[in-house]
Amino acid sequence: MAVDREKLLGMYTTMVTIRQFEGRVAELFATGKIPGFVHLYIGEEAVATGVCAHLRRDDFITSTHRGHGHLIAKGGDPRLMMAELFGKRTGYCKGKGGSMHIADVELGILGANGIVGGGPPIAAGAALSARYRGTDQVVACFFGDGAANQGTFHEAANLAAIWKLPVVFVCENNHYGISLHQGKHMAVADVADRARAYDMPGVAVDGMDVMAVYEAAGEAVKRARAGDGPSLIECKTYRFRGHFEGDPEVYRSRDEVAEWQKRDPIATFRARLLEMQVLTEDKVRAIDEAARARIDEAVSFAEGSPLPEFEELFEDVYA
Amino acid sequence: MAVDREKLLGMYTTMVTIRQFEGRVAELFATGKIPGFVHLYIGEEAVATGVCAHLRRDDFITSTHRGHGHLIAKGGDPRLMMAELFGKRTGYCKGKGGSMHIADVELGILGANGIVGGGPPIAAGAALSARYRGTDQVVACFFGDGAANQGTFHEAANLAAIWKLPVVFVCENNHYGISLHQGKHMAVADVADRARAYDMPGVAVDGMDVMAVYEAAGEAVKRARAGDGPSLIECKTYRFRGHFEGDPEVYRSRDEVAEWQKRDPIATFRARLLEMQVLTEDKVRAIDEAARARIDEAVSFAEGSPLPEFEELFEDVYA
Amino acid sequence: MATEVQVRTLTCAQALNEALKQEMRRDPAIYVAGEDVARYGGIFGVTAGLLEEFGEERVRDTPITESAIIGSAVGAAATGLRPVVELMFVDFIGVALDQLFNQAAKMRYMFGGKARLPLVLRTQCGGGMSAAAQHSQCLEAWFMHVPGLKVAVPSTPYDAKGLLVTAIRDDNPVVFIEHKMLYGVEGNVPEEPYAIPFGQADIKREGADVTVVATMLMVHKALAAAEQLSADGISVEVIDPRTLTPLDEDTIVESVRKTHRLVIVHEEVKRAGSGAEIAAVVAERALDYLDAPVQRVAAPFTPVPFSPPLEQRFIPDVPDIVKAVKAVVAA
Amino acid sequence: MATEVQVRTLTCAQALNEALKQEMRRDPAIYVAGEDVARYGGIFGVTAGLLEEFGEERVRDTPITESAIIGSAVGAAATGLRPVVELMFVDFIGVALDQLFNQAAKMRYMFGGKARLPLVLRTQCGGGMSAAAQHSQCLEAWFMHVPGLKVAVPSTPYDAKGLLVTAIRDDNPVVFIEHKMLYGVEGNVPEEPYAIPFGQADIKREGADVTVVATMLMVHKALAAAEQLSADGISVEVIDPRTLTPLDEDTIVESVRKTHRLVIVHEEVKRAGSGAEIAAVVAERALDYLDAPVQRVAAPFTPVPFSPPLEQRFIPDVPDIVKAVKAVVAA
Ligand SMILES: Cc1ncc(C[n+]2csc(CCOP(=O)(O)OP(=O)(O)O)c2C)c(N)n1
Ligand SMILES: Cc1ncc(C[n+]2csc(CCOP(=O)(O)OP(=O)(O)O)c2C)c(N)n1
Ligand SMILES: [Mg+2]
Ligand SMILES: [Mg+2]
Repeated sequence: MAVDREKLLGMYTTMVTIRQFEGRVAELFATGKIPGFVHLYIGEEAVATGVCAHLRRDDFITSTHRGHGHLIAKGGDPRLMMAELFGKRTGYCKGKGGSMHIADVELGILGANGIVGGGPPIAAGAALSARYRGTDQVVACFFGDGAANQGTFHEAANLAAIWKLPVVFVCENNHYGISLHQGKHMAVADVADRARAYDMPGVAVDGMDVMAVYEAAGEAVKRARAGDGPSLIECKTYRFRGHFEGDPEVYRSRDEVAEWQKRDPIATFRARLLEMQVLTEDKVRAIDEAARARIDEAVSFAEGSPLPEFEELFEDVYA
Repeated sequence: MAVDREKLLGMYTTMVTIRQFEGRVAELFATGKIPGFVHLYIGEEAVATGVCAHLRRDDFITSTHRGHGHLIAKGGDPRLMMAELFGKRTGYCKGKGGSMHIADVELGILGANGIVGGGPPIAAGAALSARYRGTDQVVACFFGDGAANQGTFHEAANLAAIWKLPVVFVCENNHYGISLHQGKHMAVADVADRARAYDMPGVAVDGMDVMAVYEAAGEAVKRARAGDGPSLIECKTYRFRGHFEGDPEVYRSRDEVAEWQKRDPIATFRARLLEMQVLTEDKVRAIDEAARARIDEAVSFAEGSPLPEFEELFEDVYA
Repeated sequence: MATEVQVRTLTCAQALNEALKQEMRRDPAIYVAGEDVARYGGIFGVTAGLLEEFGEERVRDTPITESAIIGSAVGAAATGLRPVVELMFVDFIGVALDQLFNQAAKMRYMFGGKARLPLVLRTQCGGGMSAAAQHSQCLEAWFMHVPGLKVAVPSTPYDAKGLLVTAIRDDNPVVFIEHKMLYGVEGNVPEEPYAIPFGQADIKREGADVTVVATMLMVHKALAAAEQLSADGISVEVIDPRTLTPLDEDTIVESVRKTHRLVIVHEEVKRAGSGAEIAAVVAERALDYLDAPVQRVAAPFTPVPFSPPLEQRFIPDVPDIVKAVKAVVAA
Repeated sequence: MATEVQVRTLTCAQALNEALKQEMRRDPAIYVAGEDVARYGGIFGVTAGLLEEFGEERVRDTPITESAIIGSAVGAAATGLRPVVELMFVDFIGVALDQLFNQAAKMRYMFGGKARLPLVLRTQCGGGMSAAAQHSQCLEAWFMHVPGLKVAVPSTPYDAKGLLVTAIRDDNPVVFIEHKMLYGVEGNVPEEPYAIPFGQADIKREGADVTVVATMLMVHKALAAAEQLSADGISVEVIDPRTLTPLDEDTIVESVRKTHRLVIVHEEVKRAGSGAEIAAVVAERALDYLDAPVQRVAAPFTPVPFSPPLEQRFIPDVPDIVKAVKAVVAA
């Protein structure tokens, strides 16, 4: 697949931005500046990036508890994200949501979600809405390997299939639901095989390879946009950090982590782009620095922003 | 498959008993003697019969809102069933359950269920219990084509698969969930195909042919008993009556019903058994009459039984 | 020619059906979905004729997957539509509650006010048909406990229509609960659309001696009891909150300040039912006015039994209300 | 040698862990299942060491499928086992409530008394960790409204152990709710197993002027408030119901008859929370003894906010209790 340089650079930049954002969140969490639970996307950047590279501003995504990567890839503003993580009133949710509930409905981001399997039915509804309103918007629905066992995934996939809804179900198979390995939580090796239960196309791809994700997502998005219904893409990936920050990670070996780290999606993509001469070492540094500057700015913005006033507690319950 | 005469006669008798029981229930409902909702099994007798023919007394079943056939096939007592339908204190549930909740835990009948998809998780649990207690008991889990879309089916199938639980999932595909045809509620033609999503064997059989059901169930029960895990059997069948008694059936044509009635599972089986000389016309009449006598007795028992006293309302909430 | 106000007699089911049709004609963003709502017209006939008038895109039969029904309504509502979805029996909420209480109800708040969820979940409740423990419950207290939801509990055809219109026009998720034994109850219903504001209790009967707060089917039983009691010289005021969220506390409290006596009647089990909240509000806001202990007439703490004599005993009835009123009057 | 009663200091998490281990040693029919309960030892460490001691058959990591977790426990309990399953956060009940309230809770009744469901659903609730709207709720009122369930809400390590033992030995489904901010709280816990009967409130502090009924974390805040108030000469009695079903109405009513004043404190949102039921019971049974309106100190009617200052404001705190007590004393 021929992909133009701009697109490639854009994807690389997105991945670097996610990585840097998440790295900074880890630091800030460790120093106590970010409260609550945070689930980082480090290691999985290729998935959100490869999928969202096909999405328009007016397309939708539903996200998960591990949502920062999806948000950035869909065009979310790191400043508003960081402010939200800090619990500031300038954040995406005025400090009311936090990491697990960041949303930007204007940008089609229908929310991170604290409920495993919470997103798929909502994605089906957004897709129904797209069709009902006569648009060719599509919906990318991110969910984990663990979530693939939830009843809600099954119900949403079935609904999307019978109504031919423009949903791309993206299973981020990082092989674990918290501590439980995929081999112990499902009997199939490929979540993609579950697509047949709904008569939709299902494909498993290397989720550490952004181009592989990009290619598979391209097909699925095209199909959805054309009105031909949903697809399932399974991206085999790995989280380099614990389930959440603070996870003792008793359930996996350092060796296993190290093996996967060798396949770091950013390093691999960078090497490839260098080889293709889309990137140069200078450009790599420039992208790194620009990303760092963006994250720095996000952190300053967050740090400089006020906390919510307590009266705000009572606002936004009802429209 | 060679099946001995006794077994064949037993199955035929069971089917006739179910048919007669249900026919009588329809009459009694029409005259107002049976209150509430009743969902009849007429047309589907081959399914429960073919499956339960493999079950021992100490095996389990979970049933559905359309449960009378399962109960009779598992050895339930028509007298206690009929008394329950009448709301009498002598009924299986002392009149507290009614058609949708008849159970006989001693006989392994873990209850009809008013919740579509309510049974599969319970079946998985009973199967876990069988294994945990070191027995070779198996569980037959009956559910409809409509229920096959519920999240609970997906979750239970997944659990049974990973834990290799002795469950036989029996989908009674009568092609409708109330008014919605299968073609509109799922995108696959065969529910059996969903077995692959859990890496379990899945087979679709003619649910109007008790021998076909018997054969498929035999495999599945053997497998479960041997500790090799769950299976899915889809039985293509049809209900000859409305979804519940009183259903105007606006959603299907008389022709469609008539087509299926040509394949009446009892008539077909009878013809086959006559041909095989397992049955004679005399024996047919004798079985009919014996069944009728049994149902007559059940009705007399029910009619002659007392209603519960109102104080019983407060009993049986807690053990 | 002067406009005549058309007042006809309709059943609750017909009134609801009319509200749906009129609102759907008005606003193309409204669609209806649920099990057997299209071709069948709804298991109790409430959505009859919608498919014929509005077509398959706007009137959708769904698979039996309540999480997907409610969840898809959430996604649709957040992106510009106004879903009116049906949960066939409120008893089924257990398979789909997450999408209602964690998603629909909280989304706006969690997103910092940046979402609107104009979504109606129509559902049906109550005993009286020997439908047994999983098809006869009243569960309104659960919904009342969820910030972000509104909860409507109509008792008459007039209220049913006007409250459903309001529910559909509301920009928040509304749980709209219809009692199965009310579908056939008749009453006057204007033909033109009208909206009954949420949070306004209706005094269904004025009285001086005792305040009876009742909901849904129990409103009718309370009125029957009031009629009987008036023969004994006891004047009963019957208040129908009509919506439990928002709850018109003021009307209830004012009535109690007038009558000094409170009886609450509902079909939910008593323990932690909606009446507990009403009793608590009065104990907080009008304690000094109470001349007698509060009484709750409600179902006992058991599942709903199947057998008619047990079910009859389970559902609060006119004599129970009469007895409770007499008790508070005697106190 | 005389038997010495071993009294050690344990955290709630340790006390629960000990109860699980001791009961599992006693009865081989008990198994534990849930998300991350085995290898991980539970996300809050409550099931730590169980896998090592009891093995994979009795300590089971499950997929993230709460309906299957609870539903399989129902099937196992009905056929002779005694499952103790974990719902990681009570907030997740919405995806699995049906198996709890329509199956587990009603099975015995629907079957005419012919089933036993010895099943414990351990779960965890509450705010205080900035875990936001879907990981911080208190939902005990919902369970309290379900006939057939029992509901335990321990506040101390001592109660936690003794109530869990009782829950496990009970032949009915028990929802056992652990507050996340209590896991680390320490207290004296005897080493030998002991069972605290359900339905016996514990008077955590005796007092004469005001009755404060509080649950879980709020018991500690109420005690702190009582301590402060005693400096002002106000004597507060703090009652911890310990189980909401069965509810020890008598102890509460008696206390109110003595103090004539009632403040109820819980972390659930106020509207239709468990405190509504307690207020209603008192308004029914001890109205004449009340010298002041009942006060409920509870969370406001909003989802749980993420940002620490908002969350702090959301969760009822000592000053709120002090204020409420002073108000009823002044009334
Ligand atoms: C309904 C529900 N159950 C359990 C949890 C707790 N939980 C949060 S994340 C998680 C693991 C999810 O695994 P997966 O879907 O594979 O996503 P990953 O974390 O691996 O990205 C669990 C069990 C939850 N949030 N919601
Ligand atoms: C959770 C739930 N949703 C809806 C219903 C209402 N209902 C009862 S039976 C039924 C149809 C079930 O279809 P299927 O599973 O195919 O079984 P069949 O009736 O065809 O035997 C429906 C929708 C229910 N009882 N429970
Ligand atoms: Mg995962
Ligand atoms: Mg069917």
